[in-house]
Formats: sequence, C-alpha cells, structure tokens
Amino acid sequence: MARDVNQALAREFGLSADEYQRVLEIMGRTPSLTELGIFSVMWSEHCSYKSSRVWLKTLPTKAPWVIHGPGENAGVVDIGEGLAAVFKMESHNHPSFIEPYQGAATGVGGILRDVFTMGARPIANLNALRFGDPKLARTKRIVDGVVRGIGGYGNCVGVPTVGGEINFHPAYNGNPLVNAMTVGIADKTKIFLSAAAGIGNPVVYVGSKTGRDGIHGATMASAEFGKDAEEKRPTVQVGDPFVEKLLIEACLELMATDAIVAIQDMGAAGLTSSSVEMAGKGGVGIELELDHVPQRETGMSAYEMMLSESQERMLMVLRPDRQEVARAIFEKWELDFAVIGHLTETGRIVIKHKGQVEADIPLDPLAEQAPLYHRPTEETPKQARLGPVADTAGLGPALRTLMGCPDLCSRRWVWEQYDYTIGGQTVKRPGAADAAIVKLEGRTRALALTTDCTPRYVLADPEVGGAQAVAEAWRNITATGALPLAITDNMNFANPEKPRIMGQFAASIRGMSAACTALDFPVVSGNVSLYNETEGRPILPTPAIGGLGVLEDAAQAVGYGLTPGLSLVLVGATEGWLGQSLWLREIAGREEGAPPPVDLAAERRNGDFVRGEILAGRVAACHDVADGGLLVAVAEMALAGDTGATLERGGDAAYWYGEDQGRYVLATTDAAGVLARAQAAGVPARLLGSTGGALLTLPDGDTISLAELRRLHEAFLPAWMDGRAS
Amino acid sequence: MKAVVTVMLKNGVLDPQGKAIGQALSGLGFDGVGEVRAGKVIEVELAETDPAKAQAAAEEMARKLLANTVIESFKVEIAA
Amino acid sequence: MKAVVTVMLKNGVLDPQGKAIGQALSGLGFDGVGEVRAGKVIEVELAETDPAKAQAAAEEMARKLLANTVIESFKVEIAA
Amino acid sequence: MKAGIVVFPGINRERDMAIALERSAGHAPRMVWHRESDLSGLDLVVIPGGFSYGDYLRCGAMAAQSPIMGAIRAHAARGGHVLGVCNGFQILIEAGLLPGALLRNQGLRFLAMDCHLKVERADTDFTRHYQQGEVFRAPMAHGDGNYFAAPETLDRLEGEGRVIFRYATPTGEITPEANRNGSQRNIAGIASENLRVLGLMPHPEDLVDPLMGGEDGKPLFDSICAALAA
Ligand SMILES: Nc1ncnc2c1ncn2[C@@H]1O[C@H](COP(=O)(O)OP(=O)(O)O)[C@@H](O)[C@H]1O
Ligand SMILES: [Mg+2]
Repeated sequence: MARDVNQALAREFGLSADEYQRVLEIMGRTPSLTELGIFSVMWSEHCSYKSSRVWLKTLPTKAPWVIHGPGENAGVVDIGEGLAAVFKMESHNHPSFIEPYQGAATGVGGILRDVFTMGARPIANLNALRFGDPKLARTKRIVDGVVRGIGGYGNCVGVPTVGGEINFHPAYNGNPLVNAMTVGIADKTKIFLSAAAGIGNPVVYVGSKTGRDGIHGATMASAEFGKDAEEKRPTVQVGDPFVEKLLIEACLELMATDAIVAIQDMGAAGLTSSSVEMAGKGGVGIELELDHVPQRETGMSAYEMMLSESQERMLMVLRPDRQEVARAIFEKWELDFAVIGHLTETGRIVIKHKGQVEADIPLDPLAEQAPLYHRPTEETPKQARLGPVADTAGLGPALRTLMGCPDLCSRRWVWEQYDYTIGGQTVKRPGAADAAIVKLEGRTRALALTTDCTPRYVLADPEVGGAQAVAEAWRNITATGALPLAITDNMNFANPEKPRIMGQFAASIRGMSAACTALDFPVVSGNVSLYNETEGRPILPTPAIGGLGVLEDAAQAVGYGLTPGLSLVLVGATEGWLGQSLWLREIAGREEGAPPPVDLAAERRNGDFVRGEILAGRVAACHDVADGGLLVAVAEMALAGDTGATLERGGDAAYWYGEDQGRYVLATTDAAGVLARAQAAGVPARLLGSTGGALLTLPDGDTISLAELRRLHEAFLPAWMDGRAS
Repeated sequence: MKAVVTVMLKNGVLDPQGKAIGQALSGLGFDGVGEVRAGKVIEVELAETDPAKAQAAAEEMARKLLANTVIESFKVEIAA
Repeated sequence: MKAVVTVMLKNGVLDPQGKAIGQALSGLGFDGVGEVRAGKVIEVELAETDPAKAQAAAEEMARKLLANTVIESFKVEIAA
Repeated sequence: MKAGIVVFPGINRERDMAIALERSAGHAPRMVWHRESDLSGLDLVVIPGGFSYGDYLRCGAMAAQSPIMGAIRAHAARGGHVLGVCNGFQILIEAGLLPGALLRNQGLRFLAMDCHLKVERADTDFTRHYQQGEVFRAPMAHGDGNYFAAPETLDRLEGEGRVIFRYATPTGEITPEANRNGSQRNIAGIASENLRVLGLMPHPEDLVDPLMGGEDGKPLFDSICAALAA
C-alpha cells in the first residue's frame, strides 16, 4: 500500500496535529502505516474515552457486592449462593443507521462476547432503542431492521431478550440509538480477566476468520487503491449468530479447564485493541505473526488485519501445556483455532507479516500518553417551572390519546419478535412487570433487569435527567420486589467538542452519581457513544441505564397486572408536575418546563417501603408511575391483568397526568394495613380505588372499556409497521 | 415479460449462509467444493412489453427494494 | 467451474415472501407488477473441470441438500 | 425411561428440554452430541429446538443430512419413540421422518407468543395425560412454522388420525386468528403412522413450572414418561 505516512494521513485517520506529534515523539521516527493505524484506533474516542474519562472517573463504582467495576469487559456483582452476575451495555448506533439489521445484530453479538469472555453464560439480553419521527419512511425502515436484527441474532444464539425500551423523537431522525445489554451468570470464583501473563505463553486466535469488515473507512476511500478500489472498500460487518453460539459453548467448555490465562473478545478495532489491552494490562510485551491469522480473503495487509472488525472472534493467552486440550475443544465446535503469537518481556507490541516487521510500538506510552481532554463545558440553562396549563381535553380523551401514542403504546409487536422464553427461566416476561424477572437455573434465586432513560428530561435538565434515569431503573427493579444491586450505563451524546454538549455529559454524570450514591446502586460497567449528530442536529442527551437487582425467591416477584377484588394504593407524593410530561407534549402540544425533580431521599424511603410490603407478601401487583403519569399507570395495570378499576372521584389533569417521581401504585387486599404502615414509615400514601370488572371508571365518572383501551393501546405498531390491525 | 433479479452479497461481505452450506456439502462427501455464496432470486412478472423499459423498471425495483445496496449487489435479466 | 443452483418454490406452494414483495412494489408505485416469486440462488465453486460432471454433481447437491423437493424445484447452470 | 437429547451445532433449547424431562421422569436425560452414532439403550430420542446450523439454507436441512440421522431413523424403524420440537420438528420433516414442509410464517416475522393447542388425540403415548379435545397453552418461538403439505397428504394425515395438535382459540375453536403462522388446517403437530414419532412447533417444555407461568406443557412429558416407564 503506497501511502506516505504524514500529518495529512494522520488527520484522515482521525488524529489531531498534537496527537500525531505525540506519536512521532513516542516512536522517535515516522510510524509505519500499520503503526499509525494502531495509534489512531487506540486513541480514538471509542477506545480511549479521551473526552469522557475525566467525568467517568467520578461515578460511584464500589459496594461490598461489587466484584469488578468498570475497567473489565463487563461489570461483575455478587448475587449470592456463590454466583456472580456479569453485565454490560454497549451501543451500535452508527452501524445501525447504515444497515439497521446487521448493525443491531452485530451490536447484540458484541455485547454477548463482552459477557461470556469473562466466563459467564449469557442468560438475558435487553436493549434501549431510540428512533426518529414515526412519520418518516426512513424511521420505519430502521425500526424494522433493528428489531429484526436484534431478534435474528438473539433468537439464534439462544439467549432470551427479556426487556428494553423504545422512544421516538425527531432528534433521532438521522441518528437512531441502538444500545444492547447482556447479563450472564458465572461462578464468582471463576471470573476470567484479560490481563496477559507468562512470558512465552501462546497467544491464540479463535472463532471466525478475518476479512476486511468494518476497517476504518477514511483511508480506504482514497484514490491510491486504483481499479481494485471496489474490492477493497471496507464492508459492513455481518453477524453470524450461529458461529457466536458455537463460540459461547466452546469458550465455556474451555473455561471449565485450567487452560486460559487471559481472554478478551475482539470488539471495536479487533485484533489491535484486544492484543494491546491484554498485553498492556498484564505489563508484558506481545509479538504476533499475522501469517497465522485465519483469513477469509486473500491478500490482506497487516494494516487491514490489525484494523478489521470481523465479528465472532476472541483472543486468548493459554498455558502452553494446555494448548492441545484447547485446540481439541475448538475443533469439536468446528471453529478456527490458531496460535498467532506469544508474550514477550519487551513491553512492546511487535507485528510481523510475511517476514517483515510491520509494527513495533512500546505499550506503556501507547496507553499512558493517550490523549485525555478536559473539554470545556457549558451548563444547560435551567428551565422555568411550568405555570398552570388549561385542560381543554378532559381526562378520558387524553387517556385514549396517550395510550395509543408512539411513546406509550404497547411494545408487543416488538417483543413478539424476540424469543423471551428460551432457557425456561423467564418468570416475568415483557409486558408483565416493571423489570424482567429471570430465574437462575436450578435455583429459586432470580434477577430483575431493566433499561431506562427519559431523554426529554435530560435535555431540559441534564443533572435531574441523569438522576432520574438511575432512579427509574432502581424503581422498576423495586416494583417487582427485587433488591437493586448495580447498573451499567450507555452514555449517548452528541459532539463533545461543543461546550453545551459536554456540559450535558458532565451534568448527567453528576446527577447519575448522586442517585447511585443515594440508592446504593453503583455503576459497574458502561459505554460511551459520542458524536451522535447529523448535519449539526444533535440527538437528545441519552444516558441509558441498565439496572440489575436480585430476588432470593422468584416466587415473590410481583407483576403489574391487576386481578379483581383489590384496592389500589398510591405510594409517593403527587404535586401534579406537568413540565416535560407526555401529557404536555401529546395533549397540549408543548415541550417545555423544568422536568420533575428527583428527591433521592424520598425515592429511597418510598422504594424501601414498597419492597418491604412486596416481600412480606402483601402486594398482588405493583407498578411504578412513569411516562404518562398516574392514570396511564393504572390503565397499564388494568390491561396487563385484563381487570378493570374504579378510581376515586377528584383530581385534575395535573394530578392524574403529572410525572412526579418516586411513586408506585400497589394493588392489595389490605389497603388499611398498607396505609397505616406507610404513615408509620413517613411515606405518603393514599387510597386510589378498587379493581374488578371490564371497565376503567375514571375520577370524573367517565368510563372506558378495557376492550377499547386495548384496541387503542395495541394499534400503533402493527398498523404502522405491517399495515395490520392488531 | 418476466424480470429475474438476482441479489448476491457483495464481494468481501461475510456470507455466513454460504459458508455453512459449503461445509455441509463437504460433510456430505462432495469433493472439490470451493467457495459457496448464497443469494436471492426474485422473479417479477411485468405488464411492460419493451425489454429495455422492463430492464430499467426492474433495476429501479432492485435499487429501491429488492436489494440492500449497502451490502448486496444485483443483476437483472429479462425473459420473454 | 462454478455451478449456479436456482431454487424456487413449486407452483401451488404458497409463496408469502413473493406476495409481500409484490405488494411492496405496487405500494412503491411500480405499475403493471404481476406475480412475484422469491427463490434462492446458490453459487458453488467446483474443482471439477468437465462441465457434464460438474452439472451432475451440482444436481446431486441440489437433490440432497440445496432444495427440498417436497416444495421446491431447482435448476442448475454451469459457468466457466 | 431413558431419554436422550440430540444436540446439533446451533441447537439451543436442549437445556429447557432437559429440565422438562427431568421434572417428569425424575432423572436427567442423556445429552447426545450429533457426532455420536450409538442410540442404543434409549427409549426416547428428542430433537429440541434451536437454530441447527444457523437455520441457514432451510431450517433443519443441514442437520437432517448429518450422520446421526441414520441412527435416529433406525431407532424409529425399530418402533422407538422420537419427539421433535420446533427446530426438531423441522429436522424430522427435512429428514423425511414426518411428511410435509414448514414454510416461513405468514406475515414473514418471527413469532414469540403463547398459542393454544387443541389435543386432537389423547390416546397416544405423548398425550395420554391430556383429555381428548383439551386446549392447553404453549409458548411458540419460530420464524418458519407454517405447516404445508399437498392436499392428498393432508387428507391422509387426517384420515389416519395423525394430526395430534392444532392451533386453537382458548376455547377450542379452530380459527384463522388462532393460526398466526398460517399453517394449513391449523396443524401444529403431527405423528408418524405408528404414532411414535411426534413433531410439533410450540414449546410445551417451556411451560412445566408455575414459575414459568404455568404447567400446561407438563402432561406431554408426564405422558411419555409414563408410557415408557420400565
Ligand atoms: N459510561 C461508562 N460508565 C462506566 N464505565 C464505562 C463507561 N464507558 C465505558 N466504561 C468501561 O470502560 C471499559 C472499556 O469499555 P469498552 O471500550 O466499551 O469495552 P470494549 O473494549 O469491550 O468495547 C469497560 O470496563 C467499561 O465498562
Ligand atoms: Mg470487551
């Protein structure tokens, strides 16, 4: 490849002039093309977290139950009985815009590998999705592809997709968000890490062959490639979930032996980041012979192999005396297995190809002198609290509209394309509870899993929005009776070089940190996705939170479906906060005001009270009050249980549609007891009404049949996507 | 007329299906099986009677719907 | 040589995919679209150099694996 | 009863199946890797659900050609019992052990939802613990479950009483709405002439425990375990 390495090329590779200068200093000479490639990907925003690291460091990451916080492939928490939950969330936003099916599919594949690389069997997938305006044909095409892609990959690998969330907003028109989360289970004494060790130990490549998939586009677009440019153009990564399934089984089989010293998936920047990180973390050198890399295409250069993002590959350091045991396992699973190098004591990464040294870089400076930016921040101005808004619609008409609007309508059309029962451990399915409940095979213990974020709050007030996202995840887990343990996050923001955007990021982290601390809900893993904007139009700031909780006995979990003969009790204080509410947007046509404040002390007190009532067996159903407010929460409970409810008279639109935080609706046979105990605990609570019948009787006396409500609630997605009445 | 649109993954794009079929064929004892690529074929009956116009219409269909040109290439043949 | 095996659903077997494509094409404003059938094409590189033998081998592959003759018919073409 | 679960590469509901069999039989089934060829000593061979060979080309096509199918055929020919669920059903069909074909779902989408199955025959070794005409709930999760066969074949299957399960409403009506994947005559499960090879698309193994949301699928496993109890 006849390209001169110079500042212009470095710029094409995404390195600034300063960064390139630093490369020259480290190398003491002009780097080779492959070396420049390695620097550029290792110092990219994606791999180096250069804009976000200073803020991420401030997140609370510790608790007695945290085994591994951020810094490993995934977070690890102790869930009791000698087991650990391993989980993380990761974005695949840009690829999903280019090719929605494959982008989403490979997103799922990538996050699965982050989890099983640590020795955990994946037991659940979730996702957090944001799409543009449903009126656009392009949005429809993206929704279709993303949903098919998530299902296509997850269903095939045999991991149930048990939860997620979807929002629509024009801010995502040119930049949808696809965040995928995987949860796995491991023996807590058998967690596999990526730090390489043992000079001379073999470095082994397993999985699929390497092709030219996803290689950094900038260089490839240049004219130097001549007439074979078409052939060499970087290609979209295509996932092979069948190979991933084999890789899961083969890796877990090998992990039951003592062969593995270190293991790391090949994610973004494939062979480069996996080899650099493994050697770097272990403080050793590494030498690779690329001739031994299994290749799908002919004539690949060292540069291409080091930067390829072919999927379904892993890198391992093995004990030399176990190499043949390992080979036999991978051959049984019909996967490639190749020794491609060994560890050295040089502290350098040396890449050889066809008898040439293509790269020779000292690892310490590559990591330690990676750029780190304290980018300027600008605070989002506080919005004034919304003044009184006249209710011209009435409670009933508003409910009909809200229950059918894209952001609140049933997601059944989506989850019915995801296999959520596989594994036989799904205790609460999508649409049944505020968090999915997945039991641990052969035990009574279960996990509660959820993903949450309300981007419109974050835009209006990033600090409140950051806290709210964490609090909502905590609340959703609590509403099932489970004890929230830890979160993973996916920070999706626009261009960090703009102070306003960096300010959103910083403030969100502040809000998240406060909530994590107040709720004992630390961050154990996460991902940052920046530059989410198209033609200068930024996305809504979206710090998506993936929460995990534990329940000792799965049988204690409650869902939100009503049954007849119960009383409804509201827990938490209601002021009638309409600022940034869905009612304001969908009914009054306004997106404004300060978002509802999050009182973390009240949040904790209310949640601990609710969990206590659930675990004492006094609650038949429980739902947190979120998007859409109280009346929407009750309507969702009625539909989920196919049981009507009669609400007590009184209250205005602000009362019934305000989105005040920290609230739950409980259905119970013992309302008096719940109210008395709430009062004793200093928790606001009041009787809302009672359950039964096939009608929802509203506080103004209006009634809506469940059949009508269901029709409205179920209509939007099937009609929009498949032209099918539900 | 009938337009036959053949859609294949572009060169260099991973073809998991082709790969699995190739392995299965070898497993069945077929010798000398090299690369296998799997694609789609869509036959569209057209009212159009002018071959050139039918060709143009089918190409338009392929670009708009039948092929995903991010990862796939296509070929159109017109039969009487 | 290369064998190109085209596999189509037999007449009389419902082809929901073809039907859906036909509807989508009409929906996109293409006029005069009649019946649409969707099938598969599998290209197999063969070490064989004798076209007749390559043809026979590919037909055998189609019968054994590439097509399900309960519902599908196939056609083999040999290219150099 | 000795049961064996055959695992092809890409099969992924073998653990679910093992849980269901163990719940009814009281002991764990044997896992049989697809390269093994010895099924001797097994009373029941189960091919579970999943995506054998990625479901590439056609669901079940590649697994149906694999060497262990010879042993499974021989087992069936000896009068042994075989159960194929979902991908297992597709494999049995592709292998010719059951007639017909399973096409893409009408609507062309993967369908993960509970369906209701009407028991057309409660006098087989797989269904004795159900009542004739009983309706039970079962999760389904497939992209290619649309049962197809030539009209003569369908008539023969009906005539010989080999349609074992049909998609139905919760109250037992055989309607198009209950038949989400578009199967001919709402067929969800069929058996061989001797009624010892059974294939069905839905997953009774994922509904054998109140924590899974019910035990509707358990009678199927209770039936076969009782029939084969030695
Ligand atoms: N927003 C975040 N919050 C907490 N931890 C984070 C965040 N972003 C990244 N991390 C942590 O940084 C490490 C590197 O993440 P990443 O580069 O996404 O890993 P991978 O190489 O597997 O893609 C991981 O341990 C991850 O959990
Ligand atoms: Mg990783």
